[in-house]
Amino acid sequence: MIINHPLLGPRDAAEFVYKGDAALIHRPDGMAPDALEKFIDYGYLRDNPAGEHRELWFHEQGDRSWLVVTRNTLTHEITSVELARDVARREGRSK
Amino acid sequence: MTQKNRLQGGLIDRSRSYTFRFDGKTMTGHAGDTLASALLANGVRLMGRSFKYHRPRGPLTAGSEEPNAIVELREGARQEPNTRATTAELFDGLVARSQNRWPSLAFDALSVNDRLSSFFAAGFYYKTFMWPAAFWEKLYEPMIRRAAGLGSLSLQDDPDSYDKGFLHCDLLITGAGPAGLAAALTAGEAGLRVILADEDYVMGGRLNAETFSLGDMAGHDWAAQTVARLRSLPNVRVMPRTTVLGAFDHGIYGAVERVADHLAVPEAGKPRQILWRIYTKRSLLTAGALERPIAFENNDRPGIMLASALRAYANRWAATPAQRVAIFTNNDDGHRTAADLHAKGVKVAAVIDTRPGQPVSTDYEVLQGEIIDTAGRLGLTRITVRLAKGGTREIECGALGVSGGWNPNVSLTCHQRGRPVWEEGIAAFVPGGTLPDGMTVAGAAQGLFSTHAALTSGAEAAAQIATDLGHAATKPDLPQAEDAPVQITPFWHVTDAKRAWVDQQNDVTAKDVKLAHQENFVSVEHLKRYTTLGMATDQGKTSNMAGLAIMAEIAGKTIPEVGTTMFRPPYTPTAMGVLAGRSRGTDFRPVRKTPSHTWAEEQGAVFVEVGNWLRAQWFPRKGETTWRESVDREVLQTRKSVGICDVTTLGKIDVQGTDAAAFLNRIYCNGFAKLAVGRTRYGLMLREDGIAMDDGTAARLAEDHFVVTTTTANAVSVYRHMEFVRQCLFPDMDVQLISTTEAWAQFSVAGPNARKLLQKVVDPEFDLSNEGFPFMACGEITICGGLRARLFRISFSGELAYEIAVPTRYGDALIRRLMREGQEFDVVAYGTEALGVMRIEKGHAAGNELNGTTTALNLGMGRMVSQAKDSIGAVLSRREGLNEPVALKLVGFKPVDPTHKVPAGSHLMTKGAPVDAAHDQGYVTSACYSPNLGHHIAIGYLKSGDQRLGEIVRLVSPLTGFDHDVEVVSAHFVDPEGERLRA
Amino acid sequence: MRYSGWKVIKEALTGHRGWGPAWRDATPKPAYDYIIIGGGGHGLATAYYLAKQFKQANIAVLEKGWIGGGNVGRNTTIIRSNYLLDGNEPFYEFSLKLWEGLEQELNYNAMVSQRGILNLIHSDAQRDAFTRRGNAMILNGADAELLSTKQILARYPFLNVNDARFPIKGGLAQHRGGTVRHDAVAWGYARGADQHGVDIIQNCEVTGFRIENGTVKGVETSRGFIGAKKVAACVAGSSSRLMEKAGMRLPIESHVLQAFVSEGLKPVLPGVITFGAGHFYCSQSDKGGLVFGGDIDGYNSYAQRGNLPVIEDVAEGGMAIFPMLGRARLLRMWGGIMDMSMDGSPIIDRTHIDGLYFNGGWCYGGFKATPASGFAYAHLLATDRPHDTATAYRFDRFAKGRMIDEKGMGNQPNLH
Amino acid sequence: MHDLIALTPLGARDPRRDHHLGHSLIEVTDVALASVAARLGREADAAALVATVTGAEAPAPARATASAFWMGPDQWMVEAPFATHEDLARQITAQANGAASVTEQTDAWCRFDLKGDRLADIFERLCNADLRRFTGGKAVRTAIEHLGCFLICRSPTHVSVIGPRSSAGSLHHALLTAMKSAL
Repeated sequence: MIINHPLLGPRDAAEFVYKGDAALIHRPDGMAPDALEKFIDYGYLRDNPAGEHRELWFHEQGDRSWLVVTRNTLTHEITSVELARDVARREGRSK
Repeated sequence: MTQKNRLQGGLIDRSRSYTFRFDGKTMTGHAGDTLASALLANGVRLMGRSFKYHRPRGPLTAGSEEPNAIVELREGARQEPNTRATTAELFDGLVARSQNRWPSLAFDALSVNDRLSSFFAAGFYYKTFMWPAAFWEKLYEPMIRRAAGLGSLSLQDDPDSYDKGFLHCDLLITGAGPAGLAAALTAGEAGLRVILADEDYVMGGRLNAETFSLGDMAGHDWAAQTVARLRSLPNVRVMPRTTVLGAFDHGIYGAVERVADHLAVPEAGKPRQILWRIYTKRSLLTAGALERPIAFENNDRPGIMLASALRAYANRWAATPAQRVAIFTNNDDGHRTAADLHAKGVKVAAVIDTRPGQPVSTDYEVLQGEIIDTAGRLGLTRITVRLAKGGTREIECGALGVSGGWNPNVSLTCHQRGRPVWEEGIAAFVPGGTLPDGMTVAGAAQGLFSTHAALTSGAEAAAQIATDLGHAATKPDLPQAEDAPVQITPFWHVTDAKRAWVDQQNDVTAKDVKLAHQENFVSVEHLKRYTTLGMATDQGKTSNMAGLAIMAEIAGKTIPEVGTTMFRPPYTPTAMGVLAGRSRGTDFRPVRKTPSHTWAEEQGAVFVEVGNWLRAQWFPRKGETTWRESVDREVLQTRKSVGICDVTTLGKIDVQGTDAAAFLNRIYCNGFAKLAVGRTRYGLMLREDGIAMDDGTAARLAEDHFVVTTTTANAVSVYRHMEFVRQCLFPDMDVQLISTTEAWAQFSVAGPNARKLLQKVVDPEFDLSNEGFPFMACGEITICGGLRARLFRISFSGELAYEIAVPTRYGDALIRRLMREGQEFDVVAYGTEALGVMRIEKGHAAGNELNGTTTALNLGMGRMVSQAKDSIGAVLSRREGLNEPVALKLVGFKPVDPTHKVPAGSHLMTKGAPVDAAHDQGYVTSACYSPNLGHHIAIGYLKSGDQRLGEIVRLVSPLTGFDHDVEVVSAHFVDPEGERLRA
Repeated sequence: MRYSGWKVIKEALTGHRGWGPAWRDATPKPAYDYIIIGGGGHGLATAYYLAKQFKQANIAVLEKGWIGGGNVGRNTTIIRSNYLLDGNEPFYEFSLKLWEGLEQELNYNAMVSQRGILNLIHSDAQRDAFTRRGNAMILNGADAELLSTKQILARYPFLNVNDARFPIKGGLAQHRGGTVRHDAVAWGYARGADQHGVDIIQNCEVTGFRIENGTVKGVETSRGFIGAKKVAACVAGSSSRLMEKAGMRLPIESHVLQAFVSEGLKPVLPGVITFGAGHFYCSQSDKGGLVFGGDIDGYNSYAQRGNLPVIEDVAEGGMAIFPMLGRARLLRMWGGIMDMSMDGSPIIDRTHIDGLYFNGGWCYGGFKATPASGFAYAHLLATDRPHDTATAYRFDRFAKGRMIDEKGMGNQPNLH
Repeated sequence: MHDLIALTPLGARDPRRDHHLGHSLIEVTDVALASVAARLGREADAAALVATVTGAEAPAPARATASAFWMGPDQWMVEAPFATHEDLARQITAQANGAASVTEQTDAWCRFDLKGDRLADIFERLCNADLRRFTGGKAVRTAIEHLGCFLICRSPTHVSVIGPRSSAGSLHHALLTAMKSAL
């Protein structure tokens, strides 16, 4: 596969390491009262769609960026690639 | 042996004669021959035996779709089983043997299977070999295994080397027939970066096998001229002998270039083959079409082949299987073969056409009818024709060309699960469904069978692609070419044949297809799996269609209703060697060497693989006969005086930024916010699921600067994890990470004299006293008169110990210096074994304990998991299953009988309780002989171990026949109070 | 129809006219007591044991395509019970015992071949881990033997000991492990189930569940609604897609695992062998093809195909231990979709919906589990209690922190 | 000044030099390296810092200047003569005033320079970088025989391969093998 890196252009997916569903960005608050319940869902349940899937790839043999890749799991077609850091910020993560 | 069936003309180079051997017989052929064409020219039709019935077989085709003529090529370590004689390029001295026969090709003992064939019908083995039960494995299966299989491997290491490479282009064209050449010309002149690949060693495809002309020149001349033109274009890469084996995601294609298969041996330093990964924006499939046979009684005798093959052997290779031939066809193409052979002076006994009203030729007889039987045990001698007008006729002939129509070569279009669709007009499947990204198909591969259509469709497709990619394309002026329409009446098999072969290599007959239907194996996939139709080395290129058609006929459905033909990568079988490339032997994976490697080698160190690292395991000295002697000495001397160990392999991650401390607070389950500058702290990292991931130390060199260490094994994964936390979870933390593992050579200097030794190399302005540089202190220093270095007072061995780091290039010099300066203390270098012994004596967890299923609680560090902050893994570590009252706890073990070992991997059982899984109490993770205690010791996990100190438990290892009592003790065997490391 | 030596001979002499269908193509009835979704190995085995062992009736197996078309028809045919953890080992050993009696049980020769499986050891730490595992196997009543390099070379003389990057330091063998003719397993169970009255319905895709106040009433299919008292999902590879129709999210990701077969060769590999320092395992089929595989591609996928990097990685592993494989040719490659679970272990359990049951999450261990999975699932369906060997395969083990993590890789499916 | 003798990544006193058919493969050890990573919110200052110390604008993604190349988002590797900049990281930190995290990288890497007219023929057997399209100033990180390496295209006839120092031997072997195979 080829991942069109937002900064580097098309790169062979072999340079990347896959992690999984981009929902992993949304780590629950560990200090919240319902933290355990939230973390069980976060840690173990996946949508695992047959179709469009937002997922995390790490450019380990490249620039060490984590990317959010939107890829169709039936055709492997990739429709969008973003820096995970930008996505995380946009979706409300900070520090 | 003379080339008695060599004809005039052809594209072979008669000025170069090659001698070769087949089954011990020496013969001669010419440059340009394949093994098959040379054998035919020499009068050899019998080239192999079929898989199941060991039927005598000759070539069915003249290409890579060949099911029958497969041989063992070359000798010794280069022996190559299952090689198609029809594609094996002849070279001087070539040696080949027929395979899957004994004792000889002409007389094969196992051809008895053929006479017993009625017992071996499709799927027979599922119904038998079951009585008595034990006999299957003892008798039947070994028998079957011996009989099965085709060629044999030499069992010697492959002496040749293979390369892998990467190519980039705008357009990959697969197949250099008329369509491919016209396309390459168009795209090349439009300025596209073009790769033109063809599996053949001469480009031109069918043009080299036909007699008709393009414009005013012979087809093969036009091909040669066009190839020459293409080679002159800098933006076109012409790749003959290159098979595109697979279409993968996003325009990545795999291709194998056979660099040296036409040579006796590859040139020195050069590969035999190259696996190319081709990255292309677009691709054009112009792989042509494959003729298909007709199934009839005994249609598999040597001498019976596809009409197009018969024609190709005559026109391109000037060879014929016999001087008297016949043709069996259901379409016009068969007549073209007859005409060409006649023109070559081969006697055409008759053309049998299944269709009515065929023109009578003046040169040979044309009959309407069907072939209902053939004769000739090792080669065709006679055919029997059932005439349409009634009656039968026997015709003497040594070869028969069969033409059942053409199948577009759609293989590559199926590699991403694209399903071909039926086209009635040519009675064949054409590319359909989802084609691989950016693939276009042209020419015969698309079902456009005339040369004219091939040329124009190729050029048009290329022009369109060029335009799509923003290049101005002008169609090249293409020569005039034949444009005959396809005239075909589908005819798949002669009915009521007893044994009509559909899949010749796997011996699947029309009857087997019927039987499959009768037993409800109707779906195409069931048919293939039950009868093995299309599962042979040709992937059914010449057999799938007929099987499908016969099934449709029986099921009373149309062909597309029954299913379609699918193909998987690779297009043709591909050598394992080329898929592995250079990654074999010692080059399988890169080697990582420590800074002291050269020095350690000089000391005669024994090395061990730790991941990709090579680490010194121990340093044998003269007179030491066992590894234990060396390791014991290294341990005792370190604890007695001082020892040095290269610990560079531990991961080092530079963590900087104003939020560095806050970041580490997230990463580690224990607190780091309050760690003072100049101090180091042990840290335990959890995975988000609450299981221990890794441990190490973090040294605070400045308010905003830490150096984190990881275990050797987890250096990469921990860095990846930290980047995930930084970029994805806390993107607004001001923290920057970079690995410095290899930038610093790091040595552990351990033992009572460690300080004294270091004081001899550390520059005097740095105070190493216990007060000035206490346990867990860290700092940047200089040594040996100004070399920048880092010093950490941390201890894995439990001794007064330091880790000193210098720029890697000075690592070698530093260890030499330390060893020299240490002579007065009898300093020793110690390896990973002694390191292991000392850490077990101290009860420190390492890889064996951090096995991915253990928690902080198991490690006895439960209280380290801070409840006051939100660190990775803290929450899920609180689940009930990870906090059982009777949890495994890390404890130590010592043998009740001091002479016994305490082997790792053994399981713990309560005394008096049964020894079985239900009563399993835990297991030993790490064990060693402790020279300090004079007996073996171990650490491991025991249920509620921390409350069972002093208990005698039973340690069993039925696997290795071990069963002895051990005492549960604290894991801290040596200096439990830790006075030494604070000294 | 019973297969016997006499029958085989009689048919051979009479043109095979007497062979009947291996199973009937049934048309769906309006309702069943049990509907098993998925005509793969596990589904057919479940139906077989449910009818034969647990004497249940009125059972249908619904298959969206053709039976045996999933992973039972696209795997590397290996059976073994060399597991470490108590949650797994008894189950897989139970499965191996069922394999051992399969031919006689089914009167169908699935060619169970206990040629032995060998895991190569390349480091001391690996030996410690394999020793612990071997002991766990024996303590669970399975067989295991620790072999020296010398013993291994006696059986595999062409292993690379000259210039190996990771020298072989021994191996853990299970002699009762081996291979089975995979397609025949599906056909054998289908035939057996059919003979016990099970309706096998092909080309019948489940498009939805009918659930009324927390209880399942039946399934909507491409061939209309079919009522059922109990509905058993058994579609590993597509589990998430199916259960999503019941509103469930699973601790599962779908990944593609590629497998490969070489051209037919005269016998070279006596048993199954696994490379301990790379991704490669291999055996040789009775037909002569070398059947081998390695790691999963590693990204979520429902496409039954993979990519080049894994193919190359597997070939590298093969050449690393068997440099004599260089001139053997890879004939065909294919991909299967794995239910990769969050701890690498399967799930056989009830769901929160009454009457709806689930079997999945087999990762790439599904084939060897076929008999036990069918048996245990049938037990759960018939008695509503988990089978003794499958008590750990529950949904709630993740919430409770009782993962069954053989590899210790944690909650990341593609690492298991 | 200290008296410790340095070894090259290949483990010798002096750099390794290989020549084959008009192409050279030279081990380079006289260049100091330091990574400069921008502090949060100080990206522009960090780029300016790189510009100051290298005398050229901080390189864009996948680009290199005479003495710096891009490593990752807001992160650069600065190159300088080892003789005068053995302590490069400290020197840059001194000028950074909190705009960047600077880390010594000199000995984390080994470097091999290949020179000749047919470099593309060699590199197409090593990695997926499309060298035929490279002009001077291109810098990519990719894998060569399982090793993560930087490829710095100084000019079409001069490429530096910067790889992990501990695997210098394996990397050198791969490069030399490819030279002999491709040329």
